[in-house]
Amino acid sequence: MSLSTQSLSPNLPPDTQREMLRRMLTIRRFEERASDDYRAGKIYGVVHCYIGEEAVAVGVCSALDRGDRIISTHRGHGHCIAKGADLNRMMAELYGRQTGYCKGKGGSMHIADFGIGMLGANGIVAGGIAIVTGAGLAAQMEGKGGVAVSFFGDGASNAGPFHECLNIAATWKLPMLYVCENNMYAAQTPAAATHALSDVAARAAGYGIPGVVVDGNDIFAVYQAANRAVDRARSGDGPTLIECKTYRWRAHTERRGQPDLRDPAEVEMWKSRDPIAQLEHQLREQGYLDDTELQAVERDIMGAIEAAVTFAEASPFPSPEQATDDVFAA
Amino acid sequence: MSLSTQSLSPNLPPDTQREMLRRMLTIRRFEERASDDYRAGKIYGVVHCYIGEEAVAVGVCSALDRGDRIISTHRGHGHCIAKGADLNRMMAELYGRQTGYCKGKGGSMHIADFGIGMLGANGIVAGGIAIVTGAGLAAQMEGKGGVAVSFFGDGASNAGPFHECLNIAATWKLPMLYVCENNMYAAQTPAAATHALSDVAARAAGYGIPGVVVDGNDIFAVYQAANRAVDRARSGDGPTLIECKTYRWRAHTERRGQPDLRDPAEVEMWKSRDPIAQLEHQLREQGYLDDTELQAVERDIMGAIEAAVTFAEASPFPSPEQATDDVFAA
Amino acid sequence: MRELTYNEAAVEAVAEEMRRDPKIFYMSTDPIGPLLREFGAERVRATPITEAALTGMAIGAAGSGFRPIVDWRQVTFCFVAMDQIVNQAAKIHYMFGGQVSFPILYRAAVGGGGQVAAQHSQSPYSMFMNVAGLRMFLPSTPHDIKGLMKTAIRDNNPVISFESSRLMTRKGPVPDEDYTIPLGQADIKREGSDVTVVALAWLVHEALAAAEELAQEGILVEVVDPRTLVPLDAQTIRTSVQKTGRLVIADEAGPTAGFSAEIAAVVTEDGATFAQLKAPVKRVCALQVPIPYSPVLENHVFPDRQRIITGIREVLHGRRSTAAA
Amino acid sequence: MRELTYNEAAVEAVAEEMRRDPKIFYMSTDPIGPLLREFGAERVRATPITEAALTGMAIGAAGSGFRPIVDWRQVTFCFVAMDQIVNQAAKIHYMFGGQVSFPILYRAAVGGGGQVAAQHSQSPYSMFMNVAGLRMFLPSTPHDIKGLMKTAIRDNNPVISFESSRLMTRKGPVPDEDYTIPLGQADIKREGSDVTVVALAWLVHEALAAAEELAQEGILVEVVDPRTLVPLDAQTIRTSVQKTGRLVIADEAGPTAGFSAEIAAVVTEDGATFAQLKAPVKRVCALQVPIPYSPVLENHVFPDRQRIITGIREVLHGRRSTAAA
Ligand SMILES: Cc1ncc(C[n+]2csc(CCOP(=O)(O)OP(=O)(O)O)c2C)c(N)n1
Ligand SMILES: Cc1ncc(C[n+]2csc(CCOP(=O)(O)OP(=O)(O)O)c2C)c(N)n1
Ligand SMILES: [Mg+2]
Ligand SMILES: [Mg+2]
Repeated sequence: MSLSTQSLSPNLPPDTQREMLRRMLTIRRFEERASDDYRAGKIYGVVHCYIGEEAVAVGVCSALDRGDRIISTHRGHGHCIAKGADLNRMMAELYGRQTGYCKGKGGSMHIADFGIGMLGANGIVAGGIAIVTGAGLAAQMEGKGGVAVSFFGDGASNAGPFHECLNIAATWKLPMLYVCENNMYAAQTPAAATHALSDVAARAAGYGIPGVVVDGNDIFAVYQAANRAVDRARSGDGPTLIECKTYRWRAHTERRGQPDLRDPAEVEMWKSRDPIAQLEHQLREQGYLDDTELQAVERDIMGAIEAAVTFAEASPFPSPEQATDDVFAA
Repeated sequence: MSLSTQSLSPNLPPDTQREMLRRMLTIRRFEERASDDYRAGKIYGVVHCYIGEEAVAVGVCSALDRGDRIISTHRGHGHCIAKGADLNRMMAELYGRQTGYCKGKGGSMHIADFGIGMLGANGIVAGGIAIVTGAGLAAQMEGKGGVAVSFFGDGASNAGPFHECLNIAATWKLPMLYVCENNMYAAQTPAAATHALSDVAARAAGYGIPGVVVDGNDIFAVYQAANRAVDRARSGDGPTLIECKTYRWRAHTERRGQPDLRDPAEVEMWKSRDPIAQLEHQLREQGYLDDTELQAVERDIMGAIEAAVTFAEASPFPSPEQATDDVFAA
Repeated sequence: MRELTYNEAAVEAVAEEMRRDPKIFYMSTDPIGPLLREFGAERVRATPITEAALTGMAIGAAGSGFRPIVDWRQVTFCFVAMDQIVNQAAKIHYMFGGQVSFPILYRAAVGGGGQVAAQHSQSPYSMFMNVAGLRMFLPSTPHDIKGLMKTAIRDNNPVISFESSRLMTRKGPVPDEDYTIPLGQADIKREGSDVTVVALAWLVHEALAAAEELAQEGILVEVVDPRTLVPLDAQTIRTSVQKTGRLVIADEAGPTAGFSAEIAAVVTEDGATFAQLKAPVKRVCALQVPIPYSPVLENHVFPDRQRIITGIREVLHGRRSTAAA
Repeated sequence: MRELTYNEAAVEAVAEEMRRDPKIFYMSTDPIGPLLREFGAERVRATPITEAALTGMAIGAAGSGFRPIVDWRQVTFCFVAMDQIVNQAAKIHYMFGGQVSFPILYRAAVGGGGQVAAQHSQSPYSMFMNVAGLRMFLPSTPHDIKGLMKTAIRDNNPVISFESSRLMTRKGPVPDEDYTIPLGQADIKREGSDVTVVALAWLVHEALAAAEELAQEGILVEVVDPRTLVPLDAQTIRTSVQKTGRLVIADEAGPTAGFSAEIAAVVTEDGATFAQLKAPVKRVCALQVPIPYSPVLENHVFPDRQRIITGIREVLHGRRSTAAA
């Protein structure tokens, strides 16, 4: 297991770095809006926000090609946006509309876009790990250099499929990244109470694969680790386990009355390590970003989100009878 | 991970060492008889023989007290006998009789004797690991210094429950031994084809617990590793993973026509490393055993097995209606 | 009598039993606050998200003299533990010849209506009914859940407590004194002579509302709540149908090979009951589809009082049944 | 016509389809020799004993353009994969709004009679029937298994091939030419006018033997083999019962909330069929117990031709039904 420490911006074109910022900001603004609309009763069921963890999804997905495949968790918006999902169809799905990614059948916990290699959010903890490992196997069999990425939480890392899949991927040298988003909690339960060791990455040793711990709030650290792992995967050397230490800012879900037993000081400490503010700061330092540009980006994003809401609201609900469509494929 | 190499007999009284030999020999002779009787149609279903691996069960169980609990696999006779099960009731169970351990309901794959802390053979690969981990939790809550032992194969070590339980046991410091019987095959599939690393014990590092590789054909090596792990468990320091490298001499099951794709030279090599012959040799070298004594032991064992068969044959089959008993406890 | 919610009644049952018997302990990925505060982290354990391990550990602990409770929380999370449920918990007493008992309570919330989509809206109790060796119940009131849960905790077998998500915050009278309700005893929630509605959980209340509405037309509906799924009180159901001659089964689950099918079979395979049956049986169930997210879709999938009324009218007119919905 | 065993016919179906379509690959903890030799270790993969992972990996590979086959071998081993079956494979097409299809074949041997005790003697297909989103079949002959399996492999959904352990080595005619059998089409294995026996797998043969025996008394038994469990050919079953007026259901599984209950419901909820029903339906099933090891116990648990005959006589005399056994 090796430890990547905080890195300065790598050799990335300024445009790429600004695009990273834009994606992270899009995730944040999208979810701020989604949670408002959830509380307003326009979005149903349950919504899990990714806010605070944006550097993980964007850092990893920035190292991927469009043809590469990822899978997400119950906390899926960030991965969708990072992989390039359409905000309109995302918002329409949250609004339960026919034009949503899942025609209103999935909601927040099940947004998928196979067209861009986003194999879906998944409501079962660790439920996606095997699925995306199958996508990794497919990539290997296709022989076109594709890779597949499993995002999962610290909570999921204790579940059986994590172990089963790491072993298979290591044994078959599948082109996989296993990206643990260690936000230190599984719902209310602190990781320290459920993990024998504080580093999930330590488990990589048991399968003879690299296990890397990175600062998940430092997008360049995440990006560099992902990039190395992607190179390794594309070269046929097999999977890498990347553990991103990060934190969720909001409660486990947006449900009203949802308890949040975490120490407010801890939450504040992590907010002071905002991955977006950090990147913004770095971009400014390098002269890649100024107030005007930032405002333009913010305006763009807010416009896109407004447009997504408008699209969603203008879209029809499915007709009741469509409930019986899509049980089986033709 | 530390490697225990072949050890000479530790500070064990000669009687204890002879008892180890007796137990190993009992397992072997019992199974030789069981497989004969299986082929003769007196034993039904499926029988998996432990022959060649006797030093593991006996070495580990020699480090346990009667109140300690173990769980077994589909290959269960060895663990039963090592923990002190009654041969009569074992044989009667194989014969499908009312006097068997399970009243004829279980057969070879399900012999259990909770009275001596033998929590059962189990037909599902890795199916017993969680159960016995619960016994370890019970032992911890009882606070009387009891330990619990999970026996499982190299095949089982890839399954989810192995990982889930190791993590829980390590986190809760449960008084557990996880004993992997690495006989290099899961049915026809070589471990090399299904394990990223050759040592299962390497996985212990991921949970911050000791992982020990021992020569599973050297009963003293097994015993010493088990003893250390039992001490650790009883002191409240938590679990140990012990991997015993060993080999099964016979086909995966006794079923006629059962393929055995292993290299005959490999089988012969391992037969030359017979754990029983090795212990016999060591006992002779130390002057703890001579031909007369060995013949007496053999006679004893054969007598006990003959008696068990007689007992089984004299026992009635269950009545058909007993099929509906024992679905629920009173 | 004081009123408690369904959920409070369940937690009270657990707490009372835990006070009574120190061998009881509780495992869950997210512990219930009041239980944790009263009994501490040793007896109310926050666990990793490893339902398979917890389900199996309960078996081992039960076989070692404890009386574990495992809270799967949503039933959907127990599918990762299905091997431990089907192959171990259900069979271990039997396959070991009854040599030791395994007192375990498993808890699982079931049902839909929360717009949480297919994975989180399930009512799969029928799958468990099909497995020999498991007892299970699904109550409709705070009173029933408390009494049944206490019985289940004292039972020496694995018992599954299925609990209706839709009813969690619904209030009802719960006696102050200690009481239990035996497993296997149906409850006639309303008497009537024209048609029997066998309903579960939330649909008991929908059936009662349907009965109330139809009473205004002079149609007398008997509402039977089986409460326990295994063992099933077939006799009470059969007796009711012998009286009314007509049967509607209302279930929030889909029909196929489900509870509703079992009730249909239990009634139509019994000569005395079959002899009295005046119309085809009618299943009023969820559509046989995964549960969709969008409220307009979700509402279409689930049965409700209106569909029960339609079903009742159908069997009253002896009309030919169409789909299972 | 040449004869193949049930097992040979199944393997031939797989091999023919694998020759036809390079996107098909096969995963199993112990590969089938002939397949491995013909297609090599890349397409016929020996895997770790991790049915959960394999079941899920098939989903991901299918969603990425492949057509995986996962051989669970004994159905009992798939319970460790139940989350991937129930929560993922069954729902993923639906909950993602049908945006991509998941062509997967899962294979599972079911049934008892081998004295391998509770864990290894299971017939839990009814549990899977209860899950919306899965197709599944359970054939009784080499001809049927080959035709159905080829259809299933070409289907763009997860399909479970349940295969009878008792029939593996049983021979039957199999055409040389390529053919398929559609899912959802029952087969009348013997025509008769006095009583309908709906039977599955091995019990089709027992039912035919029973029919043969009763024919000597002039009792004409119609034996209907549904073959596919989902989608169920309810129409063929209902038409048969409309003709005979009497129904016996023979299933190697226990009755509770099972296939047999579903058939009872499908028949008795249909007005036209119910109108013709002259006697209570009769389930001839395994006893609702885990399967015991000892042959004398095991034989007592399973239904056979004698119990089918007893069941037929019972419905012929309209006698009152007792237990499900
Ligand atoms: C198998 C299973 N058990 C329990 C749950 C309920 N649940 C939903 S999210 C969650 C916590 C997940 O924690 P983690 O994996 O760390 O992800 P995070 O929410 O922190 O992103 C739990 C317990 C579930 N969805 N699936
Ligand atoms: C979950 C599951 N999958 C498959 C099987 C079939 N099976 C029985 S024993 C066995 C091999 C087990 O290998 P290992 O764990 O190494 O134990 P060994 O037989 O070598 O002692 C397999 C695959 C099973 N019993 N359970
Ligand atoms: Mg977390
Ligand atoms: Mg092995």
